[in-house]
Amino acid sequence: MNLVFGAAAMGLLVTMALAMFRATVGPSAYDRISALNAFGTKTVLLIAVLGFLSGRPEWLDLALVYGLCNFVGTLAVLRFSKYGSLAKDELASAEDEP
Amino acid sequence: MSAVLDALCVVFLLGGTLFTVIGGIGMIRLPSFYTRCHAAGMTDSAGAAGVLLGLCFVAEPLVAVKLLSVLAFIWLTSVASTHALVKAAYARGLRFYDEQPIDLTNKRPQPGAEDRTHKRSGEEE
Amino acid sequence: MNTGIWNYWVVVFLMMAGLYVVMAKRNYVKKLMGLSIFQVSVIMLYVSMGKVTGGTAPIYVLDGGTPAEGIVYSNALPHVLMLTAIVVGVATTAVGLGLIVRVREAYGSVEEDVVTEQDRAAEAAEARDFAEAGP
Amino acid sequence: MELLITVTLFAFLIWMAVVIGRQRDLFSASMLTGIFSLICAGLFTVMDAVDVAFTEAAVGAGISTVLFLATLALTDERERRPEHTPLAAIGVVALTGAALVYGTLDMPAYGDPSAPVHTGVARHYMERSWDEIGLPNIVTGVLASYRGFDTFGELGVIFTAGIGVSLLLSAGTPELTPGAPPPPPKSRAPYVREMPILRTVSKALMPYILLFALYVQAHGDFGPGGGFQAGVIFTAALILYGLIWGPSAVEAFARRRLVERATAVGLLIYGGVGVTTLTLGHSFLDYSALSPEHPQHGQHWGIFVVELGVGITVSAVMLVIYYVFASRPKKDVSPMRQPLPLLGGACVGDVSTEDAEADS
Repeated sequence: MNLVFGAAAMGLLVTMALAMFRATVGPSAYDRISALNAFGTKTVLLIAVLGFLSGRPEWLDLALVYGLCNFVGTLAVLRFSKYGSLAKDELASAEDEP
Repeated sequence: MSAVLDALCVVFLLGGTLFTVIGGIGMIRLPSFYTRCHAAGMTDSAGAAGVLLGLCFVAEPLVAVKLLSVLAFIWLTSVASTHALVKAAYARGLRFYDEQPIDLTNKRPQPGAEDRTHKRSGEEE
Repeated sequence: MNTGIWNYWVVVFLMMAGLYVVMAKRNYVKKLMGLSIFQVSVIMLYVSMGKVTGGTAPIYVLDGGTPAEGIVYSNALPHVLMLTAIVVGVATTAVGLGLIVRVREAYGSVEEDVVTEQDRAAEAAEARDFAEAGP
Repeated sequence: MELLITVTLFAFLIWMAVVIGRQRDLFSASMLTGIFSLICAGLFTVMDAVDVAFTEAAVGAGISTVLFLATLALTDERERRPEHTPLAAIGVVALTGAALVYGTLDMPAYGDPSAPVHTGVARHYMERSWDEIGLPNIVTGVLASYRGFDTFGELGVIFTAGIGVSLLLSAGTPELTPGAPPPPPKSRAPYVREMPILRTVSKALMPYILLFALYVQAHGDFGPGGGFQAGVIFTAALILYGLIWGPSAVEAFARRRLVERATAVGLLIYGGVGVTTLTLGHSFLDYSALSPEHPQHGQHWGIFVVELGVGITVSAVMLVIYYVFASRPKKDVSPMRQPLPLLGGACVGDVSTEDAEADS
């Protein structure tokens, strides 16, 4: 069984390397964001598999945190790329919408 | 029973891993940002499902619940952020083809292809 | 030749990469990025020293309310030190970034060259004023 | 197998460090820093440091990226091309590196169980922790009890850093009188309207993330987690909210003055436990004093309260840092401003026209 987990981990590592290649070469900023997002997902999966590989799978909380923070990071990047600032306040404009 | 579960685990796990690797290759080889996003995002969901469900078959009940919640989380956030990403790129007028694609195959787009590419978000609507 | 010490070499490489960025790059934000690479290298040094071959994470495997026998755990002490260091690191990085924002507001740039140039010019002007207003 | 994974991840780490060093577009570089810390967190997991991985995941991928991006929003996004090759720096780095490598030659091998680091006080912690403290998570025991004084100092540093950032960036911004309406936004940014999916998903996830933070806070005795991690996760959730609805929406939930006071409250709780044990006739932060008949129970109570203090301070400091960065207006004085710094050559549309369309 460990062999299967190891093979899965290796496959995920290969995918991570591919995503890193995409993040390295770009060319557009959006490509990098997409690579960051994909990389985060792969890390979550890798952590889950690693838990089983080391025989102590009870710490999947870790994987959840990765997913969450990856989401926050991706959103921050997106937000920044669209408006050039984290500070713009949409509350007012959202409220006056019918 | 345990053997059946193990076999299911192997099938799902390796299938999911295969999906992610294919997605990774797609992220490298596909010609434009939107297609690459498709590769990254869609196989992401399938790959994550395969790996995490596969692990569920050999996990204790509590761990399986955690695995499923991780899966639900990924399915919500990854899909949402890919959607937002593509939308943001489209709003910024990112072309459907890069001006200089990463050329691994020596197959450049045909000279006339430039005209068919999407130029601005407003024109097609 | 001891080949088991590759982890230290990786750490040294990372540390030097961080040091190079801090020294050679002129952009303050980039310098801080180099500093965080440097910080990661130190954290890696500690954590990799705490690893024991065949060990598992330092959380007791409980067997009916008591720790199970015969399980090797990795060293918890480096983990404790580095855990706090990471959070302290991000807090101090925030101080650095705050300083950078203020520098940008005062000088209009975050490039070391521009800032130094303006400082020199200001100093020269001050010296000139002092000489003119002198005795 | 684990060794192979470790080595691969280390190789990734080196790759990313080099790429970050070479990347001149700071926006991309900060994204690469996100990947860098994700790799780090993976490495920590393989090297059995689950608690460290927890912290790194929450701090590196979430908070740190947001901070760098916030700074870039207030400064410039591109680094200038250096005028000459920094030969002096290369020389210094090469010399120092060579000296350090020479210094590692008689270090113990990776994973050596008889290395000096595993002797002395560390061995005491590993062997006696169950009898003396009785918590499954050794890291929490060492963090809050054995080295409680240490952690108290670290918390003080975090508190001080929070004050420092607050002082640096609060000055010069117009003071908002309580109750006054927020200043109207300059342009009607269509973000929320345009992205109902994002909005809905984040809204649906928020309560679960906050609940998860509380779980991490309370469950730190038994699994990876504790005050530091929980505080950061809690703030990450609030920052997520702020990214969608703007910082003032978060301030409506957690008032800025309240948060600023909370930074001190956590530290005071921590110190208060220490003073309590002092008045009970034991050493500072010796939790056994809380329950003389059952020293272990005293340890559990003390650790719980102390971790609570840690969580409050860390969370509040991170939130204060986010507030001051996000609410600082950008001063446009840069001569180096570039109209479209983000999208290499691949972008045809111009963001300013997009904004103009949205405004009209």
